[in-house]
Amino acid sequence: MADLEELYREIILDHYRNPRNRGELEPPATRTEGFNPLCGDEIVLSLLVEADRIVDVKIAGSGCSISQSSGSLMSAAIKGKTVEEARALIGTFKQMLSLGDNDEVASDAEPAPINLRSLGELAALQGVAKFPVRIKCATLSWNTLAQGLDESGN
Amino acid sequence: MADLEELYREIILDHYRNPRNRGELEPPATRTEGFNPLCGDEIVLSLLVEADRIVDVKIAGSGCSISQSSGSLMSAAIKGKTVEEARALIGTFKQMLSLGDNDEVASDAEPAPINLRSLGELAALQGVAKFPVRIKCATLSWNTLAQGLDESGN
Amino acid sequence: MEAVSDLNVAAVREDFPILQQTPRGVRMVYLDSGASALPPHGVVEAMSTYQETTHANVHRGVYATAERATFLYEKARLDVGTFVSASHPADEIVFTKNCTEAFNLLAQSWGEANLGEGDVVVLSEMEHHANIVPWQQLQARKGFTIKFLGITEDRTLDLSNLDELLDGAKLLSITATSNVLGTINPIKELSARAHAAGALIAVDGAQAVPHETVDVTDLNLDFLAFSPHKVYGPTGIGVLYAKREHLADMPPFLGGGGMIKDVRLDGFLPADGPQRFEAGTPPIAEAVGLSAALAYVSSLGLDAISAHHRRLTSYALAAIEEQLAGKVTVQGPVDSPQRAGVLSLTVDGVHAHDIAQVLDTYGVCVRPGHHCAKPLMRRLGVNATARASFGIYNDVDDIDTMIEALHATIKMFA
Amino acid sequence: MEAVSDLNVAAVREDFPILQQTPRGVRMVYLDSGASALPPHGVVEAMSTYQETTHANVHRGVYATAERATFLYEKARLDVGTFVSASHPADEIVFTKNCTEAFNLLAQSWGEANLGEGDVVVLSEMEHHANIVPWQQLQARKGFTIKFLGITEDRTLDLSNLDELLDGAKLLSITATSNVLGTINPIKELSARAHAAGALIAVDGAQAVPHETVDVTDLNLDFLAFSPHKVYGPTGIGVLYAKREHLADMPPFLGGGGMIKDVRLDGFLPADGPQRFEAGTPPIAEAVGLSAALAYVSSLGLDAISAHHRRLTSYALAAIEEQLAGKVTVQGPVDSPQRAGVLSLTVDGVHAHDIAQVLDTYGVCVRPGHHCAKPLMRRLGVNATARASFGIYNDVDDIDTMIEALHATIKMFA
Ligand SMILES: Cc1ncc(COP(=O)(O)O)c(C=O)c1O
Ligand SMILES: Cc1ncc(COP(=O)(O)O)c(C=O)c1O
Repeated sequence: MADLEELYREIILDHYRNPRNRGELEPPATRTEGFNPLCGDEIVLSLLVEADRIVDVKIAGSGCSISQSSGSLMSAAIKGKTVEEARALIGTFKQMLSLGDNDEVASDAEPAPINLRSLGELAALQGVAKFPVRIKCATLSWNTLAQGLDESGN
Repeated sequence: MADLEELYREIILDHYRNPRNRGELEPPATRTEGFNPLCGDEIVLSLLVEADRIVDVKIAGSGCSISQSSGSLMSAAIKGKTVEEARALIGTFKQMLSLGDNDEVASDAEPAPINLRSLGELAALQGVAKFPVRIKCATLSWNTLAQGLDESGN
Repeated sequence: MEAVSDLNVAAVREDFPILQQTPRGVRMVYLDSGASALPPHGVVEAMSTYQETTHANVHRGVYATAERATFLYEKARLDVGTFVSASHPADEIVFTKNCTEAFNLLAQSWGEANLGEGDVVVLSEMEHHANIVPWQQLQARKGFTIKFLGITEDRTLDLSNLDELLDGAKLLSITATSNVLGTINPIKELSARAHAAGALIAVDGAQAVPHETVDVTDLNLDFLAFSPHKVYGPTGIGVLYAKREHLADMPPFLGGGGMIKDVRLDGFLPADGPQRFEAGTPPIAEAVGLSAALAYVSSLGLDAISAHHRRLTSYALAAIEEQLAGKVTVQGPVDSPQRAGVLSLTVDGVHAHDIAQVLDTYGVCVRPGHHCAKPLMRRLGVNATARASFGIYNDVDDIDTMIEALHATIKMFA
Repeated sequence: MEAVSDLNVAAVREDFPILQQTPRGVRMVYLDSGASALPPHGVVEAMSTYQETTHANVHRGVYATAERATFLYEKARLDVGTFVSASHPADEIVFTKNCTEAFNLLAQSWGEANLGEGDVVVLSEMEHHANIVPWQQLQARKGFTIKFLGITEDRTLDLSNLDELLDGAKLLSITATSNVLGTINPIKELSARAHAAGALIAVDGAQAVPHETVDVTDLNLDFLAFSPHKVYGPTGIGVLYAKREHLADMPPFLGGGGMIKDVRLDGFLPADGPQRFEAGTPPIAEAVGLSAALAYVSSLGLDAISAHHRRLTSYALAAIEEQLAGKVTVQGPVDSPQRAGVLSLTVDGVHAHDIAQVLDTYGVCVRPGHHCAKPLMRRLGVNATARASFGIYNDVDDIDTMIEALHATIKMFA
């Protein structure tokens, strides 16, 4: 049960119950859908990027506490950030979950030290690393973000 | 090795080495091909039926001693017989190998006594019953005969 | 509640060493037999004995072990045919790799030959993807119409427009038991009505075959597909039953060795019978395991198994109603005797994934997700459910543990 | 003859309890590994341990055993990818039901998307039906051209018109090793020449993977198919390697659960990666067995295995030449180092079936027939051969027994 409490930290339950930046944006914002085909979770990410900066972001969709809180935490973390900063954050977040860029489990090599402080509230999702099956829930919104940035030509 | 000698009786080896009625007939004789897809054996059966009687028969093809000798023995046995007699012989032959009409292994029920004498030289093939895999070799020409009689409208 | 069932669960549990595992430090409560049943020791042993004493490729060898392997493989076909009461057990059973491949075979062979522009295939809204996607794939190529039987508010099949849907249809392909709702469909009636309308009927028996007697002759089914791994058998093998007269007319599906009479550089001649549909080396050890599984299930008796599942289901439904009413919703018929041991649960404000995660810490194995029935999930208006499904090794203690864990889940997310 | 090989055959034989069987009352001489290799105890045990401690369906459960089963299944993918040196082992291996299904997948997915009127696929006359029939089936629907590389009098590939055949071809699909002749084809050269001509190359590794290192990166293969049950693994599973960039563009093959992102009543969205091609419950226990088999083979070392097979082959060829010249014909290259441990024998006036039958009474297991290579049999002008194929557990005693039994066969039919 100790692990379970690490998984379901209070911050996570809070973001799950009260998701931030909920909704969709109108064009010219871009709209990207993400699926987790295994459990049916869905994310709809609206991104408004202006001059290389994410000026607005909204998240819709449905799914488990991990996927939804991760989306909510992400939206709060990237709003106002430059595209470059957001991309860097994707990397750091995945590193926290011991994942490589393509979501392969990172090699046994000593992981590069990550600056958990730089992740802020996102660090609450660290407990997910112990639940391999849930890692896909935590990364759904982040993979959707990467796709959204690619598709919007950023 | 005792079983092996029962399988390869002298009559069988003789018909294998010196097949009777070898060759093909010209039309109006009918020509029917039989395959044993598992081992690649092939039989080409030419039948000339006149007034419900098999007036001529030839066998071509290639295969193992059992399939070829069975074909040779069959050709000798059916030549001159009526279609009805030939059909009856197919049944008796299969019965000898403990097979039903569709080549399913006959039920455990007491087999109807068969008149081995009525089979003549064909009885030499009885040893095949002990070699389940070879039964298909022995029946190839007989199934081709049944098909040939069907196709020629007999 | 019914009288104590005939099944001696304590004795049955002895046959499943896996139930002695305690990966979470507590008694393992396996409530996921609907996804895959655990294999009893006898099945595992039949397979390993085969592998360690007999293994050889089938159909082409004359030596002793090849002869024996061929015999065992063909015996499995007979055993399966007999288990579902096929009229010609040796000629009507095709081994596939799973239930899903059986539907693909049906679509790509029977469907390829029989469906075209203007034709209609009727499915239902409660189908598993295995009985939807293959038809959609074929449709993209052949352009026939797919129609769906709906479901009613009480989560049974909506038969009100059945005749209308069947009018002019060539096939009704439908599940005997919903893997999400537990609904047991009236297959005998559907079969009669499909035939009356001139359609054939194909049945998805994945959830029914492990739970009740499925007699293809009595039900007059044209096709039946099911999954051995849900009937306490191994993975790596599936079953398609097809009436002999249909098989005879169906063109080949996968091509390769074993399914041909002859191959030339410019074409091939397909084999007859079930062989035509079994290209390449078949699942031999798996067929041996399947024989053992069906023998095991028969030894327990399908009537006793059905009664046992009914008893567990009633007990679970009553417990949920008593202790968790208003908090836990059962997605499916709640007071029908026509109900299998499959309980799809949703909890307001708690996602199925989270339910399953908390239940896991209690050793309770349930499956969260859409259960490969996304159209049904949309119809139910839910994103996912946590599904508990019963097997012969479950007892009321298992259900009590699940209920306890559900209480904890609700507390955690309240 | 070469130095004693690195393989300690006596020790290896200990790993195969099945070799202790004496169905004909004599030592079992298993010379049919080309049809299916025997599984070592470690493979059988890995599967039964999985079944008795871990079994669950993969990919959809969060509970402990489901997580572990999923891990083991995906680990098998990695193990296979690593075994053939794929650049992206997790993303380039698709599990099928056998090698044959791998070719059907290739034809019906890659071929469906890429081949049409005017296109050319090049095969060879020494292909197994698995690499012929699926192309003929697709051809009937799409109308491309199939061309065949011939074979020379010394039973190697006739490369004299290769460039001509490859001109404008989209794919060269060819076996690495003939399952009848034992001929080892120059895959690296073929790969380079196919690519130079703008074609892709697919390789049938069914006979090569058990015998030598097949490195898809070094060989620059686009596709590779093989059969685990010929690599000392279980039945019920097959392998298709495909370069990631090809897989990404290939449309789905079989439809159902597990291969979708979404399903609606009016269509579906396929999943990405290998998943897209794995509809339904996969062969889970079989994947576990495959991992164990590859680990076993790696522990012996493929170089040691190749050397062992070469030694046995030379010994057998020499013995036949010495004792049976003029009576027994070896259908295949007789004095090439580029030769695998597959000996197809014919005896004038004695059919292969009869050879195998007599050999069986000596405990010698060889396979008679066309070996699913009818076009090649026609080319060789024979109806069938009796094929002896070697494995890691064979030794020279096995070959001596075979030679003795061949003498007896000839005597019987002379
Ligand atoms: C060269 C070759 N290709 C393909 C196959 C087909 O393998 P499987 O029967 O496992 O599908 C075989 C084995 O029979 C083979 O030897
Ligand atoms: C109703 C139903 N149909 C089909 C299937 C597919 O079975 P398999 O995954 O064995 O192909 C399942 C199991 O997931 C099922 O529950």
